[in-house]
Amino acid sequence: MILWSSNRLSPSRTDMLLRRSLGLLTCLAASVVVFVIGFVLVESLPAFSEIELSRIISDDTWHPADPDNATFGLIPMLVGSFLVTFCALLWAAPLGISIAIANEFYPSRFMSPIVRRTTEIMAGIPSIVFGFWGLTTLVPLIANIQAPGQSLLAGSIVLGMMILPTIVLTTEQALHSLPNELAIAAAATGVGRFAFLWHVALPTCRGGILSGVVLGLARAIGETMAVLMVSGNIVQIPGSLFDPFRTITTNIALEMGYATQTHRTLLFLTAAILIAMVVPLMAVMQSLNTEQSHG
Amino acid sequence: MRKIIALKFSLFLLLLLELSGCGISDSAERIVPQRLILTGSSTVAPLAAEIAVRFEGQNPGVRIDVQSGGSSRGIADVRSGVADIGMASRPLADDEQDLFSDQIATDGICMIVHLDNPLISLSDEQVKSIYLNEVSNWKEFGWEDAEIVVAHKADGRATLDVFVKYFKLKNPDIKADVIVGDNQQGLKTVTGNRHAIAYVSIGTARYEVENGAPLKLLHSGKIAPTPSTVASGAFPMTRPLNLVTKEPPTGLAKQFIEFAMSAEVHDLVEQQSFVPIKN
Amino acid sequence: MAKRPLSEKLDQLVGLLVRSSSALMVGMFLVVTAAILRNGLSGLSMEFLTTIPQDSGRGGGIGPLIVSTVLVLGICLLVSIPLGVGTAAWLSEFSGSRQVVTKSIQLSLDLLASIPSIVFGLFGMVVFCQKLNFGFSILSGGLTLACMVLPIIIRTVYFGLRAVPGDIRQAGTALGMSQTRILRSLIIPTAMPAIVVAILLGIGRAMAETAALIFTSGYVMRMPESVFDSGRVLSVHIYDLAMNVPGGETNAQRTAFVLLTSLLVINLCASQFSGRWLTGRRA
Amino acid sequence: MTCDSPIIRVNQLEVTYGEQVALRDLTLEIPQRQITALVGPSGCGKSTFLNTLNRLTDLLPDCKVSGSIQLNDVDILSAECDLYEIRRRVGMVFQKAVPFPLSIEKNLTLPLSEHGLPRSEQQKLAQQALKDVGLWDEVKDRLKKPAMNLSGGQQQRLCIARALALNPEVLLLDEPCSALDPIASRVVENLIVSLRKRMTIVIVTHNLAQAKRIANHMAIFWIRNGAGTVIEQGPAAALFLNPREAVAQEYLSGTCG
Repeated sequence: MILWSSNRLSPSRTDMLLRRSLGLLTCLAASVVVFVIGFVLVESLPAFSEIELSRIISDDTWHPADPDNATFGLIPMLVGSFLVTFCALLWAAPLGISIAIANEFYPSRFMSPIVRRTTEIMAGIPSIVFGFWGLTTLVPLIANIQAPGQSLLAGSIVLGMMILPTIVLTTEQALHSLPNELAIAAAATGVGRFAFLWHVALPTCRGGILSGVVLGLARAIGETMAVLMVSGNIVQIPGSLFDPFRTITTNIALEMGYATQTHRTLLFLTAAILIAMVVPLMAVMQSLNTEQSHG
Repeated sequence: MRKIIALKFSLFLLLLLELSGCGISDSAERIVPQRLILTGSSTVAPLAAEIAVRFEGQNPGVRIDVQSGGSSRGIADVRSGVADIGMASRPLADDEQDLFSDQIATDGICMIVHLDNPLISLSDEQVKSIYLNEVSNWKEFGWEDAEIVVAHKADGRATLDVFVKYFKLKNPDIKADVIVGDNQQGLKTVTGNRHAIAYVSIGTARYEVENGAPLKLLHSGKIAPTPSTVASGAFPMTRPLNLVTKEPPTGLAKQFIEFAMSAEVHDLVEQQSFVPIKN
Repeated sequence: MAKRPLSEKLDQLVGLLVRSSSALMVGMFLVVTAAILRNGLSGLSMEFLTTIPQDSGRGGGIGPLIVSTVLVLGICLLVSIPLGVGTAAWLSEFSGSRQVVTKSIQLSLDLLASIPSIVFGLFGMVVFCQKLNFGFSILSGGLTLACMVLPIIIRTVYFGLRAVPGDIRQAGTALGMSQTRILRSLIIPTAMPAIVVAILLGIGRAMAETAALIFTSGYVMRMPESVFDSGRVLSVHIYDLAMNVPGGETNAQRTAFVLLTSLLVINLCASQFSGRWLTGRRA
Repeated sequence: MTCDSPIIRVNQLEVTYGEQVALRDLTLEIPQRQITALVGPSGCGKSTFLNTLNRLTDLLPDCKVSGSIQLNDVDILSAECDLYEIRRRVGMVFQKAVPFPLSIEKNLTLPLSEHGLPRSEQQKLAQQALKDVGLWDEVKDRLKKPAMNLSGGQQQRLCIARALALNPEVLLLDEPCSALDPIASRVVENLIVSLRKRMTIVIVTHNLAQAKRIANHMAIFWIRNGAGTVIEQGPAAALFLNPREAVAQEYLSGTCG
């Protein structure tokens, strides 16, 4: 690989200038994240002095703006975020992986191109469209079974559909990267397609498949608008699939318009918690990717 | 090399501070007197928008943008300077007395249900029992066996404040199924769900009913929810619709607020089923 | 050998299972888009695209919203493209052997890419709207989006630049050309497909965004007169019609149709465009 | 050992990549307006040597060069020398043809404009260079077409033309024919011979027959003590007839290397 060495090859002033200005742009771009995270942290710091921080765990409701009896329990929202993500993954991950398997190992001349195209288009559908469909079609359907319709079930169906293409595409990529020789060698020794898939392909691509699932997980946790439209936004720990709930992302979206003082600080703290939840996921994914590229 | 990078970085930080400084000083020039931004109560927003259109018609070159988001947002935006005028569908609270408000109309709050619902009226006790989840099935009101879907407003909404104050409820005690934001979202929830119940602005609800939304406004006991009962004070749950400013209004803001309070817009107020202020 | 029939049966069963998963997904896709397609196709007209919305969006068209969307995208790209291409160029051409610096910059970009959009909304609202006093405006919205799409653009352009063969840098240097000239006349043009793809990906991400825009560019439905005006973009319009406007579904579906079609066209353009660049009309 | 009028004098050259020593103790003289062939087995530093002659080694992050290389009276390796000037005076053509992804004409004019020639001059020089390499008649109707569409031999000649347009004193060729078919290879070879009158040519080749055909002067590279160096140099004909070193003899007769 040929690189410009930094200190020897630049007698020309324009080169110097270009390198400096590009370097400056790079600093600017790299610092955006510092600004965003730093800003969220700085704005959430006063929370430590304004309230006893343990109250976010010990309070069981969220009424931060109540003048007489404010409560700051974030647990219901955290549980809501966790549950809806979990339920979405519960069906979207197996489905996504089997679709990728179908594309790679059980291709059909008629279906496969359609499925591929559909996956690509679905990956590009804005979350608001899923939310809109959920609100106008899915919620009334669920309401027919059990009111109110805005529920954990609706949220996890909508979220699952949103992360499905991500899982399919990543898994397919992982399966596709298997060397062809492996399949030929397996066939030559009389190993059947399913046996190859089960004993060779899936274990070998574990890292890639997992990183697809983690990617979907990160996206699901961060999703806001689609969930906001179908979740009912009640602050409570949902007792069943048909109960409404609120996630930490929708909590920010619902309240950031008017929150002041401690309430506002706490929303920033929520955002900080959200970031703190996503960062380890990213680290996990990176380690999975390195594992994959090495093995 | 790393030192140089650190240097660049700090230079950049300085630059950004500089920029933000410029931004602030620029903004003073940016807010030319010909523009007004109103944010806040979703009850006031449609009325304010209508008044704005007429005001713009009379004052060419003026542009007035109206956005909803709730009374508390209106007040927060006026405080932060993002909005010139805040809209609030409630009186100013104790900790908001530093602001200035002008009432442009009066509105009531009533319960609404789906048009299919045979219910005509609810007493205060009945409303309370529904919102405290003591009664949870429409069967109890002589309708079909279906769970009541209780829609409740989000924190920071004026309608919620007026509602809990009137019924002497504590917000944390209320057991709801859906949290709604704007008035319109409350209406939409009820039109989309036969078994829902919500409380909304009378003006907004009547406007939607006239536009064909399958809704029904419930009487409060024996009193019908109409502008005339609100005007006469017979309807129990009423509240002022206010325009709020940080300082005593001046310039274009003053002009607009005076216009909004004048008799020139009473027809618009009535058209929205609100009650104009007559002196 | 006795196991053979069993394993074949298993294979067939799995095949059936995974293929029906595929069918299930295609079915879901159709269910989600059916209503949008039906109403979108029937109600779409030049008039809908150009007129102003009426009656809270129940009637009329989406003209001003399209203008707002284009303006927000314009601001977003105006900031993110130079910044993104510049950063990618530095990372690819000038970072030299400073592995630590390069790694940490890439880490920071990965981190930025993983931040949920609602956090950007919060950041944009307080920093651009309030602290920098741009108010709820197209400018605030565009800048917020620029922060969001930056990592996508940098990554795509970076891989494009890295894919330019080292031969070209070597040959250019051997001819005594300066780095500036090699970058401008040889590397950037060669990597143009990647830059175009980066722009299109950025547009795709930005157009689909709602959460970061509601509290930054606001939702005034009127025709914006400058970038300091608030402007409602298409996705926010769909949200508002769906959540807050009884009887707004039909127009929400039409708007969604417009949004989906434009995203589809953008993707199509991307492949078309990069195809043409790659086969060489590059003089 | 010395030749009459050397244009390049290499003295005690050492090139290292990180820990690895690529060239050590290399001393060589390259005569003016002659073709010097650098031969020897793969991996003994011929291409590296060529790269040091116009400081392309600068592109490699951890490459260190010491010793001296005099081009007439300029020390190429000194920090003060004008790199852009050196690279204009010492042109280079690589094993694989590297046309820029631009039009044929732009391929030639881009470096010229970089060296500050006016536009009219650029076109004249470009045209002349194309004529010099015999490409003019083949491409004159499609100067605006992408250079990538040319055949392999044409591309290589275009690259030579691109180097010639700058009118260098020395032209370095790194196995210019090895990626070409025999016919194209012969065309390029004839071209190289015809250029001898105008400039000094240094060519790396694995093809001994080719070296025999075209070279006036020759240097044999070999690995000594884990690093590449020149073990023998002199007029080509004499060297072919009567090499001093045993390994050189074996190499030239094809029994080793």
